[in-house]
Amino acid sequence: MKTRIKIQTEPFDLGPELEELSQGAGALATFAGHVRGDDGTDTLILEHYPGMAEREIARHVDEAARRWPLLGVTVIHRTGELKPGERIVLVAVAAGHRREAFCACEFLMDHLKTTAAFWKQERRGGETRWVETKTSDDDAAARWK
Amino acid sequence: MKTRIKIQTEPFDLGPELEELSQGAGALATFAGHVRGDDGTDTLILEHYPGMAEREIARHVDEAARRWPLLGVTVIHRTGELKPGERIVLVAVAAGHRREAFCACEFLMDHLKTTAAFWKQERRGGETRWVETKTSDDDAAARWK
Amino acid sequence: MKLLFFAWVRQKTGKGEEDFALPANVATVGELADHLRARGPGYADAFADLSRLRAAVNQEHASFDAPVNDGDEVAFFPPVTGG
Amino acid sequence: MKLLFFAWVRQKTGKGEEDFALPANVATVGELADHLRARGPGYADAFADLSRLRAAVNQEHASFDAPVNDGDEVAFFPPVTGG
Repeated sequence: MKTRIKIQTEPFDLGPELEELSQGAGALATFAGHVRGDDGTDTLILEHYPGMAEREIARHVDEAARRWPLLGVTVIHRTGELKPGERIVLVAVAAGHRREAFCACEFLMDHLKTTAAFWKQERRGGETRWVETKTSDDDAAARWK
Repeated sequence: MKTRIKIQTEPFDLGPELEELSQGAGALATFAGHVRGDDGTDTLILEHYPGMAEREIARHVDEAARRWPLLGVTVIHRTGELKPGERIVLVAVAAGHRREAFCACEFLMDHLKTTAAFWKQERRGGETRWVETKTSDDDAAARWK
Repeated sequence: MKLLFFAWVRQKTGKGEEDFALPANVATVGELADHLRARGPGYADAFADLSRLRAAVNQEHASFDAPVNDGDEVAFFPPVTGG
Repeated sequence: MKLLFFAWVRQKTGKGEEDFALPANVATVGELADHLRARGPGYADAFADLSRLRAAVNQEHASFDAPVNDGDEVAFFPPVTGG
């Protein structure tokens, strides 16, 4: 399986990442997350635990590959300062069939939200606060147990 | 909601389609299907019912938008002769949050497989046969009832 | 009315589309299929087993009980296999 | 050992990383947190409520009962909010 995990401050484009991953795969399911500005957030600041964040993601990718037959997984997560509309995260899964590609993609997103070592701050009109864990995210991850 | 439904013989790239759709959306879930060559198929020939195929897809997009709050949907389906590795279909859903984007994307794929007016032929070593409906596809669509 | 055939129905009947005058005694999709089956060997083959066929009236999936009227667009085809 | 602090734990303690000699009477993550709490006002604030904190030992999520040894990399941080 082709696994590609990147944590980076630079923006990235979907096209090159996805075209390469989809080579030879019947099914490609992807998720891209973007900074929302509808709550007045003007900057999102992401911090991560270098080393541990990558390891956690790699562990979830391994677990997904144990659960479903996968051909390739790409996870890209940005850190640093992001503005509304900017892409934070990409999870892309290549597989033979759509069901396993969708399942693995959702599984990885749910676990990224709850166990990967990232922390978010929101800046809104000069005030900065740490984003707290959402119960809905914990619930989403728990359904895979 | 931005809806874009295209049935075309020309190949298409993921990048431009997805970058545009993801503008202003917190979440983008996508599925791309490609011709598999692992069963010896050397050409896939797709035929559709012009007019009805687009209407069926539009109806499913409307139904998805009734079920989940969506910001945009793009469906592109190729017809004509396709070789292994070529992309047949793209379903991309932009929404505020990941759960609804994933659900709507899977919903649309499951219904595309079972009710949109497309028919596939497989050519393998000079022999051509019509692809038959898969029970697993009917089951996948039935779970949304 | 307009008749349309897709996939192997098109191959067996030898045509994809035709203008067709609806006979007076044909009121449903199923009766239309029965009528078409009697038109010749290709049609007999295409319409031999209605359980393998699906139909649409005016571009909407329709059952074999559905009414047909002159002016309708009626299509016959095998179960779809898109995506 | 190496201590790491992230997010508001880092802000409250005023540092992200430090080399630290594990005291002889500290055997678990929880005992280490108790020890750090006594280091001064910033630490007292950061470690005031352990239910708001998570820990990792050698880059693996760890409970407050988990053992710590000199040479370990131990990190304290709030619940993660990635993606």
